[in-house]
This record gives sequence, C-alpha cells and structure tokens, in this order.
Amino acid sequence: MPDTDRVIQRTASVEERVDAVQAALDERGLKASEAVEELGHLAQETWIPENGARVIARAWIDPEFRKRLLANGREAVAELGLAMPKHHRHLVVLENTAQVQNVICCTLCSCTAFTIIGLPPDWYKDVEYRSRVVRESRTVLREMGLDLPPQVEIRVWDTTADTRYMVLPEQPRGTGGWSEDKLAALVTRDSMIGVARLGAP
Amino acid sequence: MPDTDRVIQRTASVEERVDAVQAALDERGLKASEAVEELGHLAQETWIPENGARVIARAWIDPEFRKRLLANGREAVAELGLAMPKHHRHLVVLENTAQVQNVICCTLCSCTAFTIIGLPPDWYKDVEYRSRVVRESRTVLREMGLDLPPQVEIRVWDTTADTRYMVLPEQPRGTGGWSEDKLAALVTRDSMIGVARLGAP
Amino acid sequence: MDGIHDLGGRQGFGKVRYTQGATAFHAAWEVRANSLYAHAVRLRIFNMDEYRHAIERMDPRHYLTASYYERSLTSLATLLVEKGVVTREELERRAGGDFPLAAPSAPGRTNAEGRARFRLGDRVRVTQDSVPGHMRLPGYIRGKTGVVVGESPAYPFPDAHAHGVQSEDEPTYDVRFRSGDLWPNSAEPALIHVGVFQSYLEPAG
Amino acid sequence: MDGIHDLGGRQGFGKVRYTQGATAFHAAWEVRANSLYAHAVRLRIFNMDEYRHAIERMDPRHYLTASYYERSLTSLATLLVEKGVVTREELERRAGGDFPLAAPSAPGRTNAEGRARFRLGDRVRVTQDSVPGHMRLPGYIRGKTGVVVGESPAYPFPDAHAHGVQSEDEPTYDVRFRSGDLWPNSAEPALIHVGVFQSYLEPAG
Repeated sequence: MPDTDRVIQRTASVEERVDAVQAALDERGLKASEAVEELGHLAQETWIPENGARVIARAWIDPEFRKRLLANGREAVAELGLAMPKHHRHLVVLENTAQVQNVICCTLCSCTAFTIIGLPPDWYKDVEYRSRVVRESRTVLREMGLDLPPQVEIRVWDTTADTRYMVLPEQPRGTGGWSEDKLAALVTRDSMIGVARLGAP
Repeated sequence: MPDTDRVIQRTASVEERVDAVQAALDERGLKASEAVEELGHLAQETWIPENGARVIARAWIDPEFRKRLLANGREAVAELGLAMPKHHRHLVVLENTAQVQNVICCTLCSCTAFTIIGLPPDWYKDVEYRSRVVRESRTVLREMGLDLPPQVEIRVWDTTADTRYMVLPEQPRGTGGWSEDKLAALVTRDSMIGVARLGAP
Repeated sequence: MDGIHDLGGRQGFGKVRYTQGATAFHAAWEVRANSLYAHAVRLRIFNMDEYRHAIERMDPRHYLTASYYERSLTSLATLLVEKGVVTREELERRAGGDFPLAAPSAPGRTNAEGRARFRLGDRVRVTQDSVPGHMRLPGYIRGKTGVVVGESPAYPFPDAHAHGVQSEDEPTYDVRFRSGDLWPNSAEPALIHVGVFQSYLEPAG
Repeated sequence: MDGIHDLGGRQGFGKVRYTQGATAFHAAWEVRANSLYAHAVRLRIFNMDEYRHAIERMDPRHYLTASYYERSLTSLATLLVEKGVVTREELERRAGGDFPLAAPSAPGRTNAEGRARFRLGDRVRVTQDSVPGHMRLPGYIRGKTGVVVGESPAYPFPDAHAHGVQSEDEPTYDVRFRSGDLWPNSAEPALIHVGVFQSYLEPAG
C-alpha cells in the first residue's frame, strides 16, 4: 500500500466500506440510497441477457433486420426498444459461422455491452480469462467446454475502446420455423460472449 | 490458486510449512536440521557485508589490488579469502566516480553476490524496487535518500544472469592515510548496492 | 501506465473458473457498489475514464487480490476523495476501519500531433507510446502491425479524458492482428481484434 | 514465461520501503527456509534455474502477496513434490493445513541455433522470443538494441537447465541499453545494463 506511514488498523469490510460511501453521499443530498434502489433494479432486472437473446432471435428469422444489425448494431437494437449508455456509441455484432468463432473479452478491465447481453459473470472479469483468452484462445475455450474443430478460425475481440461487441451465434439446427420467443429462449449469455455454441434443442 | 477442486481448508502458517518440509527431509535421512544449523550460521555470520567492506577498503589503499579487482572480481576477492558459490562464475565490480553512480538490482528475482556483500535486505527484494529502479532510477534513489546532482550519470545493472555485481564506492574525503580496518568500517552494504554514497566521516 | 491491469498475454494464470450461466452478482453489496459508481458517473462527479484509471492506480497487490466490485468501490471512494466530495477520514470513521484507496494520478496528455486518418484495409503500426497516466493501449500490441477492419464514431481521448486535459474526440479503429505477430512462436493461432485510438496508430506503409 | 515475476518497468508500484541498514532476516523461519532450499540445491535435488522457475510458476496472486522467503519455501516444496521426494499430502498432514504449491511446468527448450559470438562494442538486438517455460530475459529488453560491454564465462542455459533439457553452456553478455530506447519518452535518463544469454541475442548490424 502506498500509505506506509499511516497507523495500521483493521481494514474495514467491503460491506462497511460500501455503507460508508452511501451514507456520506446521502448526507450531502446526493441521493445515493435512491440511486442504489433504481440502478440496482436496472442492473438485476433490466440489463439482462434476455435482451440480447431477443436481438439474436430476431436476426435469425428476419434477414433484413440481420443486415441492419450487422451494419449498425446500436440502431438495430433500438428497434427492439433496447438502449445503450451514452458512452457506448457503437455496437459491433460479430457473426459466427461454421468456420468462424468470435469471442469477446476486455483485457484491460471488463467492459461489455451490458445493457444488451447482461452484466458479465465473474469468470469474464477474472484475471485468468483476461490474461489468457487473447494468447491461448483455443485452449481456454476447450477448458470452458467448447472444443472447436481445428478448421474453425478463432477471432478474439478485445474491448479496449468504448465500442461494444456481441456475438451472433449460429441458429441451432432443427429450429427452422420456430417462433421468435421460442428461439430467444435458446440463446445464452455465454453464446453472445462467444465462449459457447448453441446445440440442437 | 490452480487447484480449485481441492477441499478448501486453512492455509498452514509459514512456520508450520517450514517445519513440515524440514521434518519430511529429516525423516528421509537428508539431514535437514543439520543443514539448517550450518547454513543458517553461514547466512547470518559468514556471508556478511563486512566481507565486501574489506574488499572495498583494500581497493582504496592498494592500486594494484584495485586493478585486479576491476579486471576479475572473483579472483581478486579470493585473495582476501572470500569465496563465491560455484554458480557465481563472474564478479563484476563497478567503479563509482564523481560523475557516475552504479546501482545494482535484480528485476526477475533478487540475485546478489551475497557471500560478499551480504544477503539482501527486504527492500531490495520487494516489487517496488525491482519494478521501478530500472525505469525511474533517479527518483527512486532520491526517495531513498540519495539525491544525485543532475550531471551524475546513473548506470543500473540488472542481475538477470549468474554474473554478480558489486559497487565500488568512492573513498570518502578526509580519509587519506587511514588504516584498512578503519576504512572498512565506513563501508555500508547499501553503498555496495549503489543506493547510498559514503559521506566524509 | 504499464500497470498490473494490463493483463493480456501475461502467463502463469490458471484455469478460468467457468460455470455455465454464472450470475453477475453474488452479494447485495456488489449490486450497491456497482450502482453507486454508476450514480457518481451520472452525477458527473467523474467520468468513465477517470473511473477506470483510478482502478488501475490501486496498489498492484490490492488490485490482484480484490474482487471486481471491490475494485469498483476503491475507485469510487478514491475519486470522491480526490474530487473533494468527502474526506478519507470521514470514510474511515464511517467504515470503522482502514479504507484502502488508489495511489495519486500522474499527469495526462492530449491527442498525438498530426494523427493520420485510416480506411478499412489500411495497414497500421501501433506506436511505442507509454505514458505515466491513463491510456487504453494494451501492452501486447505496442509496436505491432495490423490491418484496420472497422472504425467507430469519435470518442473522448482517454489519455486526456481521465486527467481533465483538453483534447479532441477521435475515432477508434478495430485493428486485426495475427496472434503469431503479437507473440512470435508462443501463441495459439487466432485473429486478435483490438479497438485502438487514432493517436496510438501510424501508417505501416 | 511472461509471468508476474517480470517486474522491470511495470508502473503503479509505490515507494520503496527503505530503511538504512535493514536486516536480511526478520524471523527464524526465514533463515530456515533459506537454508533448506540451499541444502536441497547442494544435495542436487534441484538446480538454481529449477528453483527460480518454480517461484515464477506460483499463482500470481500468491506471488505478489507472499514475502520473499515464503516464495523460497513454496518453490522448495513444489520441487520436492515434483521430484518425488515427498508428497503434497504428507506436507499438508505435517503442516496441519493447506500447503499452496506452484503450478506445473511447461516444456523447456535448448539453445538457439546458429547463435553468434559477440565482442565488446558490438551492437546487438534482443530477440522477440517468449517461451512458456523458464527464461532469464526481462520483457523490457525484448526487441531492443544495445551494446555489448562485457562477457562472462559460459553458464548453463536457463531455458534448458530449468527443465532438464540437454543444452550447451553459453556465455552471457553485459549489454548496455539507454532507458529512453527501452521506454521511449517514459523513462528517466539512465544506462541500463542487463546480463543477456547468447541465445537471446542477434547482431544489430
């Protein structure tokens, strides 16, 4: 720690530290407790992978939407009523094929298009994924249960600027003619990160 | 930790772990406890900075020895009865002048010519010294109390192979004609690492 | 800064602790920490680049052992103290213990001079730039050559935006690299796409 | 390996905790840990390169938070287990708790082919080599150019010696770099001398 000349005492628990910040902001009239309610709800109920799943399902059944999605992701998801934060000015949708597996990461921190694909899970934010997926992508995917045939090309997208990415997985076999809702229920967050493929139902 | 599938239990203290290793080796007849006695004595009583101090003092008063020391450190220190481990095949002695300050480090671990200048202090082994001294040498030295005039060139020696280094500090002013023992008493370990200069007594 | 956060390609890390469908949050305080920093951004107490940089300025030991949301919390508290919203003493009094904060910031910088515009398909080289402040250039592409495959709208330049330095917004380019060019003979074959600010790029001829 | 141990030039670390005349040891167990590893080297259970590499293979979180002699102890125990001298189970039973060890080793390699001999004053370039196993090449000189100012007697080649791979001993060169060449525009002026194995060098023309 940089402050070696301070008196050494017990480090407050993370809960105590969160409490301290929240109370200090509240006391200054900055309405932290209200924000915790509101943003907590958004983070847990609104910014969820089901949003992205709807986008993917629509792209599978509507070729024109798919084109618009690949051309300008931010505008296309807005058609479904989905918003992105102001500082996410660009959403790039990455199309998986039988020959190509796209996978996203953020080696410098843990950025994602969280309003669309949901807030990222621990493993995405852990140092193991961040350090290894760019250098040992095939091994990392295999360890995570995705054993790609050697002919599949891996494309790793490192979210180092404020452009956001999401993966458009292949539509599972045997789901032709399914409804949009039924298709959306098949789409997992991990398939939109690119660490999983969707099997036939 | 790589072994996430193991049962989580209390991590043994370092003392308990040292005890465990020592006892396991003893039981196999590998005489660990005897080695702890013998090597512990060497580390605390034999491999001490006073060795290097004798070398420095001799170099100050004996120009021929100084030449031999700068030409082949390992052979020269042997003249004073000082040994180096077999894997230290080369001792390079770095001559400080009014214009040049040499300083040694080991960014990859914490190697030193420990039989000559003594086992290194904590700060030498800490990540702060190891990371910063090669890139911000002047600032680091200043923070450590050595504020070098701007015209002094800094030369940092990173001990990344098994060549070992020691710094030959300048003889302090006002010590001309002093005895070798009296001079040796002035020499500090830190001056042989190069993070301190020797002031006039 | 070449900090502990710059993890891409670092070796020695173990297996990813992956479970299918893992949740984003594991405790109520994590949701609160996430909401509080987002609230502070919304209140314009600090921006996202300042937020990210304050995480990077954490003591490397603390950074590596803290959970993601403890890092968020540390950045939030550091910036609240640095912006004069609250004192560390008050936070520690309220918390009833030590409240570790990040180290002070170094100066930032503005956009590179004479930066080039690129088109899709252009070959580009990443500069050798390294700065003591914030930047969004992962070390593993420094000095490497790739191909532009995309361009974003203009964004604030992080090296300036994290430090209150005036600068122009600039586009970022999606640059495609071959893993074998990034880590010769020591990477698995793959294409690595990185979002690179214009200031970090020069034409590769 | 590009591991956590490769710290030279990494930013974000705080002040050196310097005290004049600081002692080498602070507790009796430190002296014992130091003696025990040295004893194992003397018994030829492992060599110094294996010892250093096992430290590098520690989990990065453990590496960064452990004290120097805890790292020694972890390397010692890891190698005793890997060499079949003792099992981890026995160590943990005796210690009465978990005994964290380093991660397994990757394969090593032998000397570079057609390596050049250099003379004092030669300009040399450091290769871009990176290997999954042990090496003694600090990342901050990779691809950089310097001048040979010294040559040592031949030593075992670490990339091989840490892995039981056959190799020839080779000299190391003291190579002088300018800090401004290593970290353009972001280092204080100094000459940085690094001991570089012959296999890591090529003529710079």
